[in-house]
Amino acid sequence: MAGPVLEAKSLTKHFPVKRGILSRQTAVVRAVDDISFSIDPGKTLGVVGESGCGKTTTAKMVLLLEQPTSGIMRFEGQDLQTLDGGTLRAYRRSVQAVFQDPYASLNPRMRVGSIIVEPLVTNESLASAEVRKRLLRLLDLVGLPERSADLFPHEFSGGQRQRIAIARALSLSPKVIVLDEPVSALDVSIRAQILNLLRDLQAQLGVSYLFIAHDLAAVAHMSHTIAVMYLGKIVELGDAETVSKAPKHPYTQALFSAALPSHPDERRDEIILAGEVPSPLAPPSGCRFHPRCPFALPRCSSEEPTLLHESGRLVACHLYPK
Amino acid sequence: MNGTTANSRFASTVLALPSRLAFLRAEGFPLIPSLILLTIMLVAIFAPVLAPHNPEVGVLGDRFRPPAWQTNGTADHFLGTDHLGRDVLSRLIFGARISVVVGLMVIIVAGAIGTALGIISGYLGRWVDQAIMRITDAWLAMPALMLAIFLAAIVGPGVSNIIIILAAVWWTRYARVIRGEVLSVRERDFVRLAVVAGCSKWTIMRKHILPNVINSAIVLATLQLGQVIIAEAGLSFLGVGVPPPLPAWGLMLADGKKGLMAGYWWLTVLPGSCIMLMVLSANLLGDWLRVKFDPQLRQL
Amino acid sequence: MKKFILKRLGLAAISLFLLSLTIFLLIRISGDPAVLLAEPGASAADLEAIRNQFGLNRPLWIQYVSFISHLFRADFGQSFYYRTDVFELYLSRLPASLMLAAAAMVFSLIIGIPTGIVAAVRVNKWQDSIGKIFALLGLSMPSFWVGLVMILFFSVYLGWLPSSGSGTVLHLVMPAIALGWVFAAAHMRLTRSSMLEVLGSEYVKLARLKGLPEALVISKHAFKNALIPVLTLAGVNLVIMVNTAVIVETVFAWPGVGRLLFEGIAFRDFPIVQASILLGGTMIVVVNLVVDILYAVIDPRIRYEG
Amino acid sequence: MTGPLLDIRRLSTHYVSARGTRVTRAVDDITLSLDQGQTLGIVGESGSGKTTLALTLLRMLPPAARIVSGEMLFEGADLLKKSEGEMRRIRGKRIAMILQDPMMSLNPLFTVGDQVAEPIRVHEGAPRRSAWRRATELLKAVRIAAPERRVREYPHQLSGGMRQRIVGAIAISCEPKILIADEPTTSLDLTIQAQYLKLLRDLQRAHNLALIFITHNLGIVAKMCDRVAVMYAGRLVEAGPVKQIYNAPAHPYTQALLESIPRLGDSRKRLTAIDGQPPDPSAPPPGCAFHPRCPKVMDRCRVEAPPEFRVADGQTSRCWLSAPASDRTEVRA
Repeated sequence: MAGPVLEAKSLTKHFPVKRGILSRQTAVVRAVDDISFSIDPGKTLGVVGESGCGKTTTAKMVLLLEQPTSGIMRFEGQDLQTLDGGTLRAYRRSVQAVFQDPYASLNPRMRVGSIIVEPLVTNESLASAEVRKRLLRLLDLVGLPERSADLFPHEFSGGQRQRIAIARALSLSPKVIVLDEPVSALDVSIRAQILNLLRDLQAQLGVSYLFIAHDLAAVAHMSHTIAVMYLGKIVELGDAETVSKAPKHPYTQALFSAALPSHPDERRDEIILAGEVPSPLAPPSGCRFHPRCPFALPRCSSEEPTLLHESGRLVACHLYPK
Repeated sequence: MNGTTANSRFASTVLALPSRLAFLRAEGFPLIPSLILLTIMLVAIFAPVLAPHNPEVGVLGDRFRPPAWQTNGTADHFLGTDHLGRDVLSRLIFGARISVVVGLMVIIVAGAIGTALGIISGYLGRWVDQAIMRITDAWLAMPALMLAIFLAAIVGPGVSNIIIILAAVWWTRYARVIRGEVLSVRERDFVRLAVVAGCSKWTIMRKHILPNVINSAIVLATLQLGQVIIAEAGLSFLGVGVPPPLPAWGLMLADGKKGLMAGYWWLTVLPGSCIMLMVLSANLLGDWLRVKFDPQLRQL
Repeated sequence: MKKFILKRLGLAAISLFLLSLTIFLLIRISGDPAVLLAEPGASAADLEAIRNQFGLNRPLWIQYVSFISHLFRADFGQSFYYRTDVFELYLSRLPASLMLAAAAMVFSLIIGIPTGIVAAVRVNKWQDSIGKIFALLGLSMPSFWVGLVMILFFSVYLGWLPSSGSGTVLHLVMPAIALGWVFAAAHMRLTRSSMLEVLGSEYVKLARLKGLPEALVISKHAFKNALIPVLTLAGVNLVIMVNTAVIVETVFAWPGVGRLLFEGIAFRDFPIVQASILLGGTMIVVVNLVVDILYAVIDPRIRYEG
Repeated sequence: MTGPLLDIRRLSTHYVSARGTRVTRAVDDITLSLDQGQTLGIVGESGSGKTTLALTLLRMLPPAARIVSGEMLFEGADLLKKSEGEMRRIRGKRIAMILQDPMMSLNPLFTVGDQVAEPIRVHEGAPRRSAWRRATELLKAVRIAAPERRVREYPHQLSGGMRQRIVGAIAISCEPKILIADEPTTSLDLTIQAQYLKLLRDLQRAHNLALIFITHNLGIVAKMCDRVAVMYAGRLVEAGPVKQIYNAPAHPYTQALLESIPRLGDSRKRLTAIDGQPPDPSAPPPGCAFHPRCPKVMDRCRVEAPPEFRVADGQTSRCWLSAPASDRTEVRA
């Protein structure tokens, strides 16, 4: 059996905070703190969490837009740190992205055709006829008409733009696509179109997704595995069905109870968390969730829990094992 | 067969023409100011043909002659003569050349330098940005006009000097504004995606940043055109700009002072009106472009 | 707040350093500095003496250190023409310029702010159109030309106001209007645009949703917020006025620092030119600093950012 | 009291372009009613006209908008017939509204206390001191810790969640009858959203408020509302009790919308997507505006816009499929 296509071990990102005239480093934002995960070929890892939990920073590290402070990333078993320039470029080609805002992710001054083939033209020297052929195939793949290629982005609606962004991400036939909130800026009636398209493309092309969203139902719907993050830490990681049907970590439970129902008769235990997410500048000691946790134990404020196996998933909580 | 294709191509070109020129009928297009600017340009180009007299040579016997419609005015000097008997109309016509050349050259040179520095500073960030912006700040801390006076005082007057001086002073505004624009464009996702696609910094600046800030540069240039013309007139008026006997409008105003207390209004009113007309037209056009291109630039 | 002021002081110091360096280098790269530093018509021997005096043969950085140390002692040299200390000369001319600038500023604010507010509140109505025309005309007429036309009209034809000089309030009227005219237009435009921005803000919407009378919405919620950028600009403009008053002061023979600079140019009196630029630039940096700090006092958000 | 608290009848609001050539029917012939203490959800996508409807209620429309027809009876009196001065005394006092972006709706230059006390002082003429005392109590009511200290602070000193609550405090400061909330939680995190929704519900119960929730999120409607009105291209396509509509949506748009949302629990089942794009509000399709995307489109839908039909008790639908067959009766032709 083939191993994971992408693997992260103890990935950490600290941002220095500079203040004062001499720009002395006075603090660090612990955006992502020692997280590990892996994505299998053709599968989807969903990452959920609220703002400031580090999910976007994680995406940026995977996309090499941010240099990790420490930790290891392996691509198809090879350590990225030890890769030379050529293989690194191969990694770049294999990992593409679709972002949240379809209005910001397409250059308004370029024609749609050039936008879609830009990664292709940048990385491979192809004859223009071949580029055109691939362009048409990509447009067909995402369900856009041929003539779209000669238009500018402003002539498209949000949903169509997201299709363009997906076509662009697919142009290099990548192994992994990072999807950072790909539907949350879209109209409700369009979201299902895009989610279905993404699922169809995965089935057809065998591409892996790193799916980042705050919409739990969408993540549960799209993912094979779910990682729940809180203040830079993964608090629960496991099979999508297992985690979403019976969450174990108190934060995951609160998050799922806060998710909006799809039917008025759907009643969940209402767990209303007190307070707001603390600043990652000064995360709480011990378990970072303990000041808001309804089940906090004395040791939670001093001892940091590690991810341990519990009922078929990994949970970082002192409540387990029972 | 060929004929019909050619015909249809011709037809489609002709049919496309109205849509190409549709902006002329767009809401609020400043048609009259644009025509005025166009006329001034044409006058500047065809000055030797249009001017009835040599602008730099006067007849002393014809000093301070009023415009044709006043008593003592002659049809030969339709807009009168100055203190050296030079024809005011001819000087105004040739003066347009200086304003147009200085104005355009300054905004082009300053715009190119400032836009380039603004893009580099804004996109590369870090110490490059710090260095460029500190220099820009210090440069901005010196009032434009005074710096120009200082430079003019040490290098001496002359048309090319005045262009260099004003460009040296004016690039800072482009650098500031364009850098600000770049900072916001840089944070847009398409720039991040270009990095993910493997584009080089140079490609990103050229293909992704520049086309998205060029409109601001054009708007700024149009709005600065008027200010540059006023600055050039002011420097010439002070005697540190265009050297006499060249017929610059600012210089004409300085000469006009000699007849001011005697009430020779045409020497003061006419060159100033030319400056105002040109600057006003440029401002109106610039305002329209600003609103059309980007409502966020309202505070330029 | 302390941190904030310290940071701004540091930035101001950098600006001043670059300003002095620029002036210093410009003098040295634009030709033979000795010719500039010597009186017009100096002999070869005089030039040699100047070179020795300023150490023009020594390395650049030593020259710069000596240049700076002179500046720190407020030693800008002797005027060739007036035969007095340039710094004292400058100080003696400054009050006249400040008075002119203050009068022009008051004029520009009295005209600019109310018209800007009216134009914003009545946006796209006839009041706004008139305001726009006024502002565009203001920005399109060179101040010295406005001065000349006023002299022609009010002094020569009507004989109401003195055409030049200083001494009475009447002497101040025309220079102040000529100088303030363009700033009135600038202040009007900025008041209008910043007022429009504030009027479209969520908190003004909420103020209206609270059921406040429109007059209170405008005078309390919109006005104070909209005024911040206008006052910032006015502060910066005050210094620019002192400095760009060169031409207006020349037109009206107003005895300020602008006219001093003009005399310096006319008489090839280089120490005066150099001192005017350096002191003018310093004033801009200092006033920018003061404006930044005042800005922080008005707007509580900046105070705590540090 | 007889009759509903708020009764909107055949209300239309249009936007007219600067040259008067283009007319956008942002709110088109809408009939709705709301009782005291009830919660009404108005759902729609961007451009469906839901925010315009809310602004019409308060007569706070931008200059390009015109209320062209209809009645808005609030406690029996038509709001459209009131003078601007009378309207002003209703805004903030009888009908309050929370805006889309509560983070931006506090004036940065004034203290929290000043801004909370403001409506009390204006509407009730209360002196400064007692208005501030009320403001402190209101902060306590929206569960802000140390209200005595917070009233003297500026908005930027408070966290986002606290600012949210303060906007809520301002809205209830004069004990209004109706509170309109325009997408109040779109920018919030899930756990904060849950807090805020609970706060709104508590305030509603405490003050017997009628609540109008404007949202694009069907989940919020399911959680919070008694009645729902679904808008599409300026028209009310379906309205009725929430449970009834979620159990048996009559309009194909409502049906499709409910099916297109992923549900927690039945994961990885393929979603039913709605084809096509939402219409351009300035140029909606002829006939029924939903017909180009409707899976059950008929010839009649392309030419003739359906009127409102009653499909069940208190439930109406603007769809030809709901046209009277046997027991269904047409409300209006």
